[in-house]
Order: sequence, then structure tokens, then C-alpha cells
Amino acid sequence: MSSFEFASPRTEAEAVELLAAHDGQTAVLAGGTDLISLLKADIVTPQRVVDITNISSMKGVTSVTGGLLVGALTTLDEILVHPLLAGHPSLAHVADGVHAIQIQSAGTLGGDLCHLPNCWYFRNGYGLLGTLNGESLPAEGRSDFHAILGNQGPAKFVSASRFAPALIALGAKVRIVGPTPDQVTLLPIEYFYVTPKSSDQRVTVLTPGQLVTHVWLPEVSSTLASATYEVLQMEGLDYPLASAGVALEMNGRMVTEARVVLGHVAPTPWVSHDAAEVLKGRSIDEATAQAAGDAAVARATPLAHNEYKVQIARTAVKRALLRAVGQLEGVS
Amino acid sequence: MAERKHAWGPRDQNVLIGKEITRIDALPKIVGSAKYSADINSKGTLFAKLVTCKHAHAKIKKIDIEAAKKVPGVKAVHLFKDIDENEIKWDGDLIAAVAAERAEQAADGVKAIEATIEYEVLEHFVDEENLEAGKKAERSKVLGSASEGDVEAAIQGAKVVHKGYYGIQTISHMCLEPHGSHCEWKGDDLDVHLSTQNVSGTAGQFAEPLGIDEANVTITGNYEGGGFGSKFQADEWGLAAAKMAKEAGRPVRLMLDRATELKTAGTRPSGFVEVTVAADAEGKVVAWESHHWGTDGPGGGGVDVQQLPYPFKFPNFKRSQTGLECNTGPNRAWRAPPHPQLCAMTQTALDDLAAKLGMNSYDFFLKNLEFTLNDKAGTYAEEMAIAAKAIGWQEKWHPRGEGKGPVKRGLGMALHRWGGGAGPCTCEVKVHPDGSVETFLGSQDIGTGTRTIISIVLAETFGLPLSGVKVNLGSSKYPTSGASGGSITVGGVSGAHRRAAQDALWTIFDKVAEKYKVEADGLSAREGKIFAGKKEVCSWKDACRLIGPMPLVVKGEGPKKDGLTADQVGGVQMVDLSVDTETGNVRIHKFVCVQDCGLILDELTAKSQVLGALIMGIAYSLSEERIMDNKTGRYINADLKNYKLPRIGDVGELVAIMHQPASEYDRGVVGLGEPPVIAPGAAISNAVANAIGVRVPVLPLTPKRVLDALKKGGNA
Amino acid sequence: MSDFNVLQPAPVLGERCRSLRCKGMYLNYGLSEADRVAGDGNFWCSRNQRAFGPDDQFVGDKECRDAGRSCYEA
Amino acid sequence: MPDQGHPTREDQIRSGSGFSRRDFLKGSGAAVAATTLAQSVSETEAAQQAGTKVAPAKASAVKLDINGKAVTVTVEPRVTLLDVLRDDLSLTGAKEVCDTANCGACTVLLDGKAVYACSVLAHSAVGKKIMTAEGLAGQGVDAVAQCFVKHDATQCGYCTPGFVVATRAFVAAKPNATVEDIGKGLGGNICRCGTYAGVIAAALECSKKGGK
Repeated sequence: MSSFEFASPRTEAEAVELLAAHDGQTAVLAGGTDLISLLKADIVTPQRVVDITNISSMKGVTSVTGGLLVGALTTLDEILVHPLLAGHPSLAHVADGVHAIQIQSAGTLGGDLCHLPNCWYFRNGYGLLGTLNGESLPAEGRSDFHAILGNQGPAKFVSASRFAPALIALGAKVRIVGPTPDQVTLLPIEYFYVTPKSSDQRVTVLTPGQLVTHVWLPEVSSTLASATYEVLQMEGLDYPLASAGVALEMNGRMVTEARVVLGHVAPTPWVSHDAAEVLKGRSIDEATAQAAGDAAVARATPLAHNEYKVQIARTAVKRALLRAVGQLEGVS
Repeated sequence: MAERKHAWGPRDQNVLIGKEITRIDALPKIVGSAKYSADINSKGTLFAKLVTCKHAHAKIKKIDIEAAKKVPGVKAVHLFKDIDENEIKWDGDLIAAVAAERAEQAADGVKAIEATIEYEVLEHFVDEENLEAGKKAERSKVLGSASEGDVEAAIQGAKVVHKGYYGIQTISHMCLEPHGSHCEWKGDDLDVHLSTQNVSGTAGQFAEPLGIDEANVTITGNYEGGGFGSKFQADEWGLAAAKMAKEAGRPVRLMLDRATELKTAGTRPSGFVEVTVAADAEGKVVAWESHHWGTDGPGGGGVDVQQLPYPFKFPNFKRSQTGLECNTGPNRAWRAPPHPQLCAMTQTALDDLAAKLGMNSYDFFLKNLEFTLNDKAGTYAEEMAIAAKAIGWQEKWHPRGEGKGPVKRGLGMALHRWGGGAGPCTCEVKVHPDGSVETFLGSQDIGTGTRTIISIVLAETFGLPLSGVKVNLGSSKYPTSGASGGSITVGGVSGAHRRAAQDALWTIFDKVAEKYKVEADGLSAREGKIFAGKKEVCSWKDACRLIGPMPLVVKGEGPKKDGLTADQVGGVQMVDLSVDTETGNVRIHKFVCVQDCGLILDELTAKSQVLGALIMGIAYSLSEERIMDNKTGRYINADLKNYKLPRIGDVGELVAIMHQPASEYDRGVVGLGEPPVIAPGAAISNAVANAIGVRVPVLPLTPKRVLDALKKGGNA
Repeated sequence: MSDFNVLQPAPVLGERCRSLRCKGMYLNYGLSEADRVAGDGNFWCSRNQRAFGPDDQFVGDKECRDAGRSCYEA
Repeated sequence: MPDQGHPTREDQIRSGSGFSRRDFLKGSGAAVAATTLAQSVSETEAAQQAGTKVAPAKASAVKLDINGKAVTVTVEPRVTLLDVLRDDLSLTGAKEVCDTANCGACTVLLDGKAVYACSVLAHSAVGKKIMTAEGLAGQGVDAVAQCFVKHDATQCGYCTPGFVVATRAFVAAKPNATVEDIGKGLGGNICRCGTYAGVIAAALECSKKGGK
């Protein structure tokens, strides 16, 4: 870990100003469960670290016109039990899947959205794209946990966010402040993530000096069903092999609109229009859920070591759909 | 006077022995006051960090360790390699160490050195499962072959012949307390706090290379955060700490970082095998033929296969082995070497043979017990019956692959054996004139309960509460005692202490007899008193006053062939699990181990050993493995995010049944640490095959391997 | 008290180098050949505490009986 | 990227197309509402602005509240709470094992919540109540510690203090926990020796008693 300055502001505006220094060579510290490891490995080397955990406006969940505003500092254990989020079970499914009270109490929603890829080449110092002498390491080396979709470009890692699939399916937006305090952007979360084409690009649209302050969730109707299913190898703290967040607008037992978003299968959360198309106008049962799962992975292009993830992604979609309509039984 | 013979007392008269006794050093560990070597922080301590190589095979062309000395806080630097002579042979190999006032300053020093290094990168080979690639890369060597009987003829005459491929990947010891030490010079004397399984044997390992007298070195190891067979030596990083402490004139603490711990401080060799095994119409195995390969790292050896097929001796067998020289960290002994790999490569193939015969695995193994070693067939049969009852084998067993729905349930079993005889031990027991008792020995408690069982033996012998005896271990200045490996510690220390304590007691009895005019032969010590028959003669304290002004000191030694200790243990394991065929996940429901191990001193810690072994077994069976990346030659998952160990929710219901009929008690004490970790690989793999009808050939059975096997299909 | 099913007699080799170490030496010291309780194939050199000797060649039971090695000492 | 049922982000942003504008989810007018809210949040903040001190990239004094005692250490911002506890204060109950927020051996309580001390900067811990394993033992032997002894939930003991602290936080938050709850709550701690069965028994008993 290299030396850096440290500041712990009380307001968003102050934070943004502090982040603007050093030409944006700064880092945002919230729960620390990802950033500190990146700092230790000198993968992230900021000149200043801004600890945002004392910014009270970024905490908690509040009801606003048309929806809910969830502070980026809302912790996983708060998401799990917050009464205002009771209508969004797909979020609680994610928080519940993080099997560690330490991460549940320190980990934040904003931190999860900005979590950098877990790709072992990236984490071992081969850059975001994992290259050595210009060659892609995941393409030729061990791709066990890498992308099966959207992997035709140089990026083969998978997006690390666990909440993004559910949030995208729910139509959530992310509120970004900066680089100056008066610059505020509300962006649908599916546009927040980008696939880098070169190693100097990023995994989100965030530019230096910008801060994710809140997530806005649209109000849900009583006919909306949502769920997340993560396939975890370990029952304990582990990142998913694949996941799916789904939101279904129901008319009785009939799906009128569906949104299906896969996680950990592509460099960004992966919106599957193909799966959604299968569901429209049908009721959810084992067969339709399976068909949607098949559709979601029909265009998969697995790498040398991760063909198995196609089946896992298919299962995630199928089970998220069944869970959304209360039909997931007999599997953990 | 009747002959005084060292022996354990009748089982029904034991007050402490065989009961569930909580460990005496539990509380300091629990509240964090127990000091491990990694915790030693004497005044002025410097903190060290390592420069390691990120190439699998290279030469260092240029390095400037002086660069670190310009970094603020850096007080000493050490170079591990002679850059003209030494090659880097694996990812993580040590290059230099830096000691500084603060850990982060040491890290700055490391970076300063790294910036000066120029490598010549050489070709690497790390593809340990790939025999053909190893041959092509000229990294293979034939390690030998052996045979007995006429395998060809036996196969020709067999009812059923099965051919299969099996394997088990390399794992790292992954001690939670990494290897390392705290070294402090006091004049010419070197004090080392070492995380070690070998307190008595490591002083010389520091002294010789440092060019000092062994008498000037003191090794202290009060607590050790895991060793599992990997902590017997001083290690080059131990010498580095001592040298840097000398250079700086300050204490130095050097513990390996996590990645280096996984890459360099010990691995268990991988094993892969092609097997042909045949049985007659009754289901008895008539022939075994196998070819093995794998790696133990840069030496080009492999798993020691002399005991294959395990633990059987079939009438006809043939086996051969090829070793692969890989650019991977060297192996070290891993809990029960090499039995876990042998079991996983044998009893999987046998279970497939049973399936091909259409036999229930239970009946098949029972039928073949006659071929097991060391006269244990009868015990295995008893243990199988107990285990089957505990897990509901006969009710739950089904032929392979039957079951509806995506989640399929299966049963599997395997059996194991181990020596576990008593190791060498010398102890010095002091009975003080005030009645307090203590012992000194250069042994160590590696988490197995050594302090506790010594306390039990002394307290039981003297008729005292556990609080009435004090155990001093963990210093090389105490009487020499063997390293803790191979499950030899419990027999070694309990035998030596029983002998010493009985000798001391007899001396005291003689004095009591003289003073109180009673027969020494009729005396017994219990409840803090001395009895003649049922009549109380005096208190323990009164008796000890008769010793005189100086303590009674008695030396205990072992092992001896006096019946206090024995060897050879066996056990049977059965597992009930589910396989989610849509995700490849395996979930353990219930895992039963029935284990014999002679006389059990502490039922609680004995069970803990078994339960812990089952969990370690679940780890290497389902999730834990070293993943080598052919492209970079690196150990790509050397961190705790990607080196997956089971968590508390992954282990299911674990049942340890200690099989201790009178015949076992009468054998005396036998070691237990290793044996129960042997069979989980085969038992779990067999249960998965029973569940899904397909053999997943290579351990660990990760979702990837399970799904790949299901996709490939075929009958196991 | 044979712990092993030794089916393949080890070939007779030269004397071990005095610096060769293995776990078994610390488990079995003082015991007769017949009383040995455990051992293994994990060797290191006592002179440098590595798996490779001062000559940078591998340390092993076979390798360290080779009197031709530059670091060998009887 | 060719269309794989997934328009590129750039295209979506540029054209404003994509499903986000479909209004099957309520809140089609939400963009406006949230924008308003966004402004109001930043306005409120503007009023609150106060100067925040920037700690330089070198050692400076930080005052910490550890096990009820005020302690001052002089460390750089990059120093973790774990290193301060272990190296500066010799409070070695918290162990360094993974150093990357995975294994739980360094678990301490921060304002009553279990966190990984390896992933907290010492400078971030200012103003918070820090409790370590040693602190739990402060007022007599803790009930959780007693349950760990009783159920032999320790072997080598290196993971144990972290497990005990995590269990203390867990049982306080989850009375009458089930085995499944324990699997989820304490899945952030790793034991290599395999003491999980003992920890489950200890946690069940403590949880039944409400952590008392």
C-alpha cells in the first residue's frame, strides 16, 4: 500500500471537492471491504482517500415522490430488514446471500455497485483486461470464473456487483454527484456499467471526482414480482458463480412484462431481452422458467475453462423466476 | 513387595481418563491472550516483508537490495538467492526480505527492491494433470514399478473388469498462522519464537547455518496456529529473520504473507491414476493394475504409492508411476501422508467396480475386508455396522443415479488405517513438597490438546484435580520430546507421563507406608488423598511433605513396550449428501466417522480431532485446490477468496463415534490426529457417484467438475 | 511394528549427506528401525534450510546420497 | 459489440432508448421527481458545508477508543486498524490471516458491529468504539467465551478470537438462531482445523440465551 492523504467529510459537496484534488487521483472509501485489498496490492494507488462514511445524507432509505431513495452508504444488514424495501424482495435476496455479518455490517450498496472485478489476473497485477505481453490471459489461461457472455472484446472479467442485476431489473437509477458539487446525474443503472475496450478504461461511467450518492428505486406496484437467485459454491462468504435478478409485472398468473438481468456472466450486468421475450404473455412454471433460462444463455460464448457456467447461469435465471412467483422449492 | 508395573488403571475406576474434559488452554486462546509467534512484539521489534518472484521459472539478472536501505524506517535487508547460481523455480519463490520499524515501511522497502530487479524469464511447466504434456516438455521421469502374482491371468478369469481414471489435486497446508518467527539476540544467545511442530528439533536447525552453538539457541513455541505437517524446519525465512535481527541489533518478526504461505510453505502432492480392477463372481477383487502420475513440485516425484491399493493387498497387483517436475512450490508432509491420496485413488475405483457388479457398496467392501492390512478386518466389520446404523445405510441406499428432480441424494463410504504409535518423549515431572505438581517437556500443543491430555494423565495418576498439575511445554530448554507429526504425540507424552507419575507416586507411597505404618502395595491416590484400601491415610499434601525440603524429580521416557501405548488404528466413514445437478453443488447432509484408537484419554478432544478431520476432508473433497495457470505459470488462486475453504454452513451434520470396546481400551493409547482425514475423499466421491450415476473423476468435486462430468455422461 | 506394506524393496544406495533432513528424523530419533512410527518423503538441507542444496540441485533421499555433488559431506 | 440482444451502453445513452423508458414499472414520472430531490439534497448540503481537515500522507496522531480506553497512536492514513492493534498496541487477539476481508480472524466490534479490522483504516476508526477479543474478557469471562470452552470450539486457536467476536455480534443480533442462521451469519470466518461443529454448538447455546 502506498502512502496517501486521508479525509473524512460530512457532506456530499465536501466529499466531491476533496475527490477533485490531485487531478482526480483519489479514491472513495466506504465499507473498505474491496478498496483496502486493492490498495494493499497497489492495484489502486490514489494520492488521497476520502472516507465517506460520515456523510449522513447518504445513509438510510427515504420515501420520495415516485419511489425510494436508498443512500449509497446503506449497509447490507439494513437492506435485509428495512421495512421500506419490503416490496423489493430481490434486494433482500442479495443481502441475505452475503453470508458474513462482517460484510453485512460494513458493506454498502454503493460499494457493491462500484466493486471492481474479482478476476484473478486483475487482482494479481495484470491490469483490468488481464494481459501479458499483449495477450489476453483469460482467453488463453484459466477462465474458470470469467465471462460467458459479452466476452468477444478484450474484457473477459465479470462484473462484480451483486445488487446490480436486481436493481437494473427493478428499473433503478444511480445518483451521481461531481466532479463539481452542483453536477448531479441520475442514470439508469444499466447505463452505469461499461465494457472497457482498453486497459485504461473503467468498468463504470464514473469519472475521476464523481461520487455515487444514492440509488433511486421506482415505486413498485402490487402486481410486481421480483427475485434474485445467486449460485454460490460455498454456503459462506463467496462471490456468485452466476446470478439473475428478475422483475415481473403480473396480470394474475400471466407475465405482462419481464426484465431479466444476469450477474457475474459478462463484463457488465447482462440484460437478457431474449429471456424476457420468452416470458411475455405466459405464466411462470418450471417449463417457462427453464425456457427463459435457455434463452438467456443461448448466445453464450464460453471460454476454455468455463463452459459449466452456461448451465449455472441458466439455472440462476430459472430459479430467480420460480422464486419470484413463490415456486422455488426443494433447492437451497 | 508386589511387582510395580506401569499400566493404566481399570476403565471403570477412572475419574478423568476417557471423560469429556474441556481443554485447559481454551480460555487464553478464546480471549486472545494466548501469544503465538506471530504475536510476539518485544520492545524494538522490527517487522519484515518479503520480495517474492512472480515468474514460475527465471534467473535474476540484476537486483539492488541496497535500494531498500534508503527507505525511511528500513533497518535490515536479506538476500535469499545467490543471483549468479540460484534459479527461481516457482511463482512465489523468495528473493529478499526487508525489516523496518513499521510494516508499511518494510513494504516500501520491498517495492524499492522490486523496482531494481531484472529477470531472464525461462520456460515453465505447471500442468500437473497432463502426463502427455509433461512427457513432451521433458519434465517426466519414471519412478518405478512393482508387481505380484499374475495380473493378466486374473483379469482374464474375472467376472467383471473395470477401467477408470481418478485423481486428486494439489492442495496447500494453508496454516492460518503463517510460517515464520520472531528472532531476538541477547548477546550471543538467539531467542526464537517459532511457529513449529518441532520445538525440540529446531534449535540446531538455526544454529548450524548461523554458525553458532546450538546451546545458544532457544526455541519457544507456546501456541501454534496450525501446521498439519508443514512446520518441522527452521526454514530459510527463519534464518533470514535471525540474520536481519543480528544486522539491525533489534528483534525481527518475519511471518510469511498469505500468498507466499500458500505457494512456498508446503503443498500436498497431486495424484492421478489409470486403474484396471477386476472381481470374481462373488465380488472379491482378484486383480489390480494401475499407473500413477502427478507432482510433488520441483523434485519431480509424486505421491508415495507403495501402499497402493489402499489399504488392501489383493492377490494380484501391478503398479507403476511417473513423476512430473513442475515449477510449483515444494511439497511437505500433509496430515496422514500419503494416505488421503491413496484412499481417493483406490476406493473410488473399487466402488465403481461394485457398481458394475451390481452390488451395494456396503456388501462389496464387507466382502473384501479380508484383504485389508494389519489384521483389522474384524474391527472394520464392527465399525461398518455401527456407521451404517448411524447413517441409515440400508434404508437410504439405492443403486446409482436413481432419484427424481434436479437435486439427487447419495451415500458413499470408505475406510482407512494409520500407525499412530507413540513417538519419543522425555519429560521431567516435579512433585513439590507442598503437593503441587508440574512437568517440563520440549513438546508442543499444536491444537490437538497435548497440554490437556498430559494434565489428565498426571491428575488421574496422582488423584488430583486438573488444576493441581501444571504443564510446561513449548521450550527447547525443556527435556527433549519428539516433533508433533504422524499422530505420535499423544502416545509419546501420555506414556512418558504415566511412567514418571507412577514412579513418583510409588516413591511417595513408600514414604507414606513408612510414616503411617501401612502397606505400600495397598495404597491409592484419589480425591486429593491417600487411601489404604477404602481407609483414608492422609491428604496428598501431607504425603508430599514427606518428600523433604526439595522437590521430587522424576524423569519419564518413552516409548516402551509396556502396554501403555500401541499402534494401528482404523476407521470407517459414511456420508449422505445431495448433488444439485443444475448447479453442480454438493451439500453434505450427514457425515459419520466410526474410529478406533485404543484407549481414549479425553473423549471431547478426541471427537474434536475427528470432526476437524472430517471438515478438512470436506475441504479437499469439494472445494480446496491449488489452481496453476499454464499461461503465466502462477498459482493463480493463492488467496482466501479463490482458494475456497468450507465455511460453517458447508459441513452438514458431523458425527464422530469413538469405537472403544474393552479390547480397544486394553490396547493402550494410540494417536488419532491423522486417520480420520484419510477417507473423506473417497467416501464423498462415492456418494456423489451414487447420487448422480456418473463418476466425477478428480477431487475436489467443484461445480465445474460435477457439471462437466454430467455433461460428458456415461456410467460410472 | 511395520507401518508400511513395503512391497518394493528400496535399492541399496550410498550414505546420506550429513546435512540431509526430513520430518522422520524428528519423529523417530532414538528409536530402532523396527520401532519407527512415521516418516515421509519431505526433505530439506540443514545448511540452507531449503528444498534445494547449496549447489541449487534438488534435495532428496536419492539425490543426497550422491557423493559426486559439490556440497556432499559424508 | 454485435447485437446479442444487448444494445451497447453508448448507444443506449445516446439515443435514450432501451427498456428504462418503458413504463411497465410505476414511476414513469420519477425521473423528474428524483431530479428535484437530487437538487434539494445538494442544496441542503451546501448549507451544511464545513471545512474537513485533510490528514497528510505521513504519520499523524489519531485518538482511538479501544476496549473503553482512549489511546493515541501516530500512524499514516494507510495503516489499518489491524496493524495498529497488533503492532502498535500488542492487542494480538485479532489475527492477520487473509488480510483481504475474507476470513474473519481479525474481527473486532466497531460501534457494536462486527467488522474485519484488516479492512478498516485506523484513521477511519476515530470516534468509534472499538472492542477486541481482549475487551470481551474485560468484565469477567464472556458468556460466548464460556460456550466456546464448553463445546471445544477451538483447536489451534488462531481463528478463535475472531470467531468469538463475530459470534458475540451474531447472537446479540439473532436470538434463537437456527443452524441455518449460523451458517449465514458466521460464514465470514474460516477455521482450518475444523472447529465448526463446536462453534455451532456454542453459538446455538448462546443465541438461545440471547447472548447473555
